[in-house]
Amino acid sequence: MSEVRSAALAEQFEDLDQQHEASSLGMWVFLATEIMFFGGLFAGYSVYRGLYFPGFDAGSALLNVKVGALNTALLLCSSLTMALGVRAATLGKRRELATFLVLTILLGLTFVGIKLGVEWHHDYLEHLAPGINFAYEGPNARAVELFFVFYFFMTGVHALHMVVGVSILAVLLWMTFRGRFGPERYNPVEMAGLYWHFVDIIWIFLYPLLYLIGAHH
Amino acid sequence: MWFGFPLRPEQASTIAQGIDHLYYFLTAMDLFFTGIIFLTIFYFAIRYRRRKKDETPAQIEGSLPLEVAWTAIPLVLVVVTFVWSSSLFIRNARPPTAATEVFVIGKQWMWQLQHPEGVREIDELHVPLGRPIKLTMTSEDVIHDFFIPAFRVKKDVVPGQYSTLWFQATKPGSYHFFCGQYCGVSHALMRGEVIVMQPQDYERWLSGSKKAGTMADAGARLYEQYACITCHGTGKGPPFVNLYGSQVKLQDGSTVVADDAYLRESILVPSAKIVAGYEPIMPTFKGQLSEEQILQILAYIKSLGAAERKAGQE
Amino acid sequence: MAAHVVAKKTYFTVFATLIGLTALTTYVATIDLGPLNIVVALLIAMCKASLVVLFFMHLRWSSRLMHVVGVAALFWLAILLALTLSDYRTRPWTPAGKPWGTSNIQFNR
Amino acid sequence: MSTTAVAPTTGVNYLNAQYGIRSWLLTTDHKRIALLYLGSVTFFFLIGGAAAVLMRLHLIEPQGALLEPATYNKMFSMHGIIMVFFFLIPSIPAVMGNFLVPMMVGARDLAFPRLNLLSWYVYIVGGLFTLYAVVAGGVDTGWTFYTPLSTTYANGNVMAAALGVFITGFSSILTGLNFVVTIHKMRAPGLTWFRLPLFLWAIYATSIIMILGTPVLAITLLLVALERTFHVGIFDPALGGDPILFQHLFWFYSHPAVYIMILPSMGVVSELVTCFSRKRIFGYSFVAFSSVAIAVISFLVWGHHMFVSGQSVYAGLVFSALSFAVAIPSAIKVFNWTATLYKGSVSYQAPMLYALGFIGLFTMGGLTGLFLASLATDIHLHDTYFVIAHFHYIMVGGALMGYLGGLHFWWPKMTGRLYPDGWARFSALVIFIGFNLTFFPQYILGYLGMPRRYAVYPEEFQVLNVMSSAGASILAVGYLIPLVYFIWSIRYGPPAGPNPWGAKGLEWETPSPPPTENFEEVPVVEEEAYAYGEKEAHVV
Ligand code: HEA
Ligand code: HEA
Ligand code: HEC
Ligand code: CUA
Ligand SMILES: [Cu+2]
Repeated sequence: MSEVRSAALAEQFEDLDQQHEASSLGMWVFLATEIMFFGGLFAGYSVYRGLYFPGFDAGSALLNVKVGALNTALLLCSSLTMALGVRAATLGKRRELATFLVLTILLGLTFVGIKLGVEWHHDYLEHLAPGINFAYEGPNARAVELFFVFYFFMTGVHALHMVVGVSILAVLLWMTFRGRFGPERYNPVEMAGLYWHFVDIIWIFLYPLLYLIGAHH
Repeated sequence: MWFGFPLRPEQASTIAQGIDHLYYFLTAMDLFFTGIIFLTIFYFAIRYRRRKKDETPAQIEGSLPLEVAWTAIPLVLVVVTFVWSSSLFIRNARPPTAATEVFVIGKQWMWQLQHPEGVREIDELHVPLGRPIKLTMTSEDVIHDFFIPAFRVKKDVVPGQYSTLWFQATKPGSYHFFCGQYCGVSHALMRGEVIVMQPQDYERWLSGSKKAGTMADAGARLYEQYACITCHGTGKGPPFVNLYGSQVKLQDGSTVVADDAYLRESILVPSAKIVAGYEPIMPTFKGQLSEEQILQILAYIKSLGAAERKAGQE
Repeated sequence: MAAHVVAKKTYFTVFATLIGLTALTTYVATIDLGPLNIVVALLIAMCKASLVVLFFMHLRWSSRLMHVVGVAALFWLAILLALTLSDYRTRPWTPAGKPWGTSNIQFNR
Repeated sequence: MSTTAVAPTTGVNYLNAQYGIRSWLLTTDHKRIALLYLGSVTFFFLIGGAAAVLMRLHLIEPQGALLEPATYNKMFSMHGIIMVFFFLIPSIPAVMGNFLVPMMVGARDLAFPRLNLLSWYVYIVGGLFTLYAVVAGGVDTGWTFYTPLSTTYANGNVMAAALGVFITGFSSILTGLNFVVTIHKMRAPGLTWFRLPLFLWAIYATSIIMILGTPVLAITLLLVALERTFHVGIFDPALGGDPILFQHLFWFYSHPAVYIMILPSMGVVSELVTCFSRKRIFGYSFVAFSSVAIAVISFLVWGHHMFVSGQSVYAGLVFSALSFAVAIPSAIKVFNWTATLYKGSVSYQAPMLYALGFIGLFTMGGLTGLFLASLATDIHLHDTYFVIAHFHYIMVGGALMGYLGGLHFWWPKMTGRLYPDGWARFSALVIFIGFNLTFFPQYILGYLGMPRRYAVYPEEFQVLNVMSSAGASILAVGYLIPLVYFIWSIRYGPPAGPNPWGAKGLEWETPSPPPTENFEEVPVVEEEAYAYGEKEAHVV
């Protein structure tokens, strides 16, 4: 039923099988390191959110929840297309795989476009970029600034991961056209899928933590 | 002392001896286990040295009773150590309420100390024998650390917050204090002397020193100079009497304890927490008052009486 | 090497649930529940993340080892958050220093 | 001295399979990568050691004999950074781990050979950044990069050094990832978990720390860089941040990192003690599980570096209790090693001397860790020379001894040559004596109250400082002797044969130096590790 066999059995199988297991284990372990990487940011965020809640509340209220929700939806869509792409790859449906890869890339790019082009740009114009042009009048200005430090850094690192993901998918697309994948060979697609979903999960947490604190205003 | 060679610093505070006893216990434990390990290794290594080139000894898998024993014994020992050291630590952590407060400001690379009576010192601290002294410390730049080996006390001096340290000297004399936390180029020069004097000598020293009036007086002068009085003396702002350490009701319904940090914040960022029943009209004094002046105002506010429970000691 | 093939329908169902949960969390955030807001938001986020991990990332059909890796990562993250926050949360109980501007830290949200 | 007939090393092996600089720089052979690492960590050790020598010379006089205070500060900062991140953390994992993990599991290579080469390059790039920081004027933050000193006030090359450490972190992550996957997925048939050599258990535990700890250091250093570049207040209270948060994040990695340094050494010692007493290790599963226990508990104790920082008293109590807990598995190991000698057939070749030195010095260093884990005594001892002595006893007396022991043990396997055993034993003795002379006085200095990171100090501390400096010069000689005879042995050493020590373990079943593919056929394992005394280890 499952593609994974017990460790003792694996050695008796083809090279490819052992390799598949090794690379998915490698990928999961890599994702574990990514969790800890973002984990440092989440720890900092939680501490300051606790210390300076009113400022974080006020800062969050300055974000546009609608855009955030739209982006969440886009990213979830891209996760769906990615999952369908992996499925197509497993079944050896090359045309379908290519289609889904293209869709995923487009959705990912739209996300990054909205994030950087619309939101960041807007925040910049509103003088909300700490260290560059931050200017905020009102109580708790320091805490609001701190909120925006975390906002920009967390979404920035996330966007960077998106860009890396899109680049990987682009390579995969090219490889698909070159006929590199088939029902026997879809390992890279699967691994890229894991990565892509992981980046999605990070956003699933960023969205409420950054956008929704101040949504009740 | 060991052949005239010091093995521990002077015991010059009430807590020093307790710490030293724990230290002796730990040393004994250390020597005991090190001794056992070294001796056993030597004994085995000689007794079971290889005699023939290709001999093969009988194999031993291990022994559960032994494993349990050498897990349990250290476990018991560390539990004892933990309880002992933690109770000492907790006892030493809280300054006695009667302690005389001395304010300390660390900056790259000097210590500025100020007695409540107004005497200021640089890199030198005169204290009376047998009276608890509490240092309220902050830093103007990086993290420093106030360390008096002879008293066995040490505490980081962190910018952005007040930290406290207390001691009660038991022996007259002059003892080093050091900056314990690396703080930049002249970290090693950021040291000075604590001079413990008989109380009467101390009083003489105090009255003989130049001083700008007590800290509270200085604070009172600032209170007028910066026009705090125009609001806080008129009812536009809350009065300061018995404010320190009291529970303050805020506009948003919560309460805070009026401790050092809260008062400091109220002066520098008045908008952060608004007292219930008042308008948020107080201007900020950020950039106008130095750390030292803030401490003086704090001393003034404290001199106007404090609530029963001291700040931060719920 | 036969991989597990999941029916498309499953993916679509999961996707619909995810979108639904996003709408839910956005809506709930507009109601002022006080300290509960963050709890609800994180619970919903965890549900969403679990769905993605279990279905999109096929953890449901993966070996125990992968489960262990996933759980370990979360466990370590929990260590980091819990012990760090334990310091900040207990500081007001003690005379230990607390950062200015945060007197009487209120970790209720 | 060997149980196996000395076979001349003829035929093709991994060293002579290909020639030319490119064949080394582009190799994906784990054994060659191990040698690349060996060269690079030795280089960094010498640099870090040179800084140590300068420091010790300087401290002969209370007013400082040699350097400006600012220069002295740069010395210990660079000494700490280089020794920790560029020498000790990669030392055993990247040199011996790389060489041995595939051989010990009976595989041809690690799971991801190209990733392995990449991690060496990443390490080198990180190293170059750090060297740049050194050459361009040095860093002066201490290896701990405490804020706001590092973000706002220090004017050395903080960015370059932090970036160097950041980059090297990824090398560590990749190495750990490779080991975990290899140990899980590439074991030879029959090699079950409880037949693994203890070195692999130790490496596995180390990899857990590398994988889950290092990313937090990476993000922390990024935050420091961000604050330094944009002057936003993440850690600087003047800008609204909290400097103690930095310490939490830093020590979340850097405490476990000290076990990255000691666990592999413990693994090496398990191999040495068994081989040179020809006995199965006493209490195999206890030693194995204590490695994992140390790795896990190590993540729960970081606050013991912050007892006087302004951390809450309650958190301090928790961290203190957990720090005591981490001592228990270490104790279990020490006792089991000692018990392994019991009724053994103990011989004192050089590697064994290093191993025994490790056990003794680690015990002394570890037990002084308990002084520091006790809240009450740590208040006095924190940031004094007592701490310096504590960790040098463990890192130099322990970890470095283990590293040298391992190097002496597997050198014949790596190069196919023997070094002069007499010299090796002599240098072990010199190191042991020099070491104790250098660092024992520092315990006393620390209790007397001499703070660390002091370029000048009160006169009453001079005698002990001079003793320490004298010891350091003996120590330096002790380290230079092996350097000489190792290099000598590459050309002139007698051939070693596949198994000069009569040791058990898959790596001893192939010729020395091993062929590129390690084993001609996939070995099948049919017995437990360290099956001394029973039939010969059976390899099909
Ligand atoms: C390889 C490195 C290494 C290792 C393994 C350890 C191991 C331990 N360390 Fe150490 N430590 C450092 C490297 C290391 N340390 C460094 C570099 C610093 C300073 C960093 C800086 O500030 O620059 C430091 C600082 C440090 C501090 C902070 C001091 C301060 O700054 O105030 C503390 C406090 O708890 C501590 C404790 C311990 C403990 C309890 C262990 C334990 O794991 C030790 C366990 C071992 C034993 C206990 C010995 C064997 C046991 C027996 C023989 C049986 C008997 C046992 C019992 C009775 C329990 N260490
Ligand atoms: C792996 C870690 C490691 C190792 C191996 C060492 C090795 C040594 N260290 Fe350590 N040390 C640290 C890690 C390490 N150290 C750390 C983390 C700190 C804290 C830094 C900080 O505070 O930020 C520290 C701090 C530190 C101090 C305290 C400085 C201070 O606080 O003021 C001292 C002082 O004596 C010292 C001494 C030594 C000595 C004498 C050695 C000896 O064992 C070194 C022996 C080696 C040699 C002698 C090299 C021999 C080679 C040559 C001499 C040839 C020269 C080569 C060329 C010219 C190319 N070290
Ligand atoms: C313009 C009027 C005004 C001036 C001038 C002023 N204050 Fe205030 N202050 C207030 C008001 C109103 C409040 C209560 C509302 C609030 O918390 O902001 C207050 C609150 C405070 C509090 C908190 C008191 C409490 O009961 O919790 C402190 C402390 C304080 N002020 C100190 C000072 C000091 C010191 C100065 C002068 C250096 C000063 N104030 C000058 C109006 C003023
Ligand atoms: Cu101030 Cu060190
Ligand atoms: Cu530690």
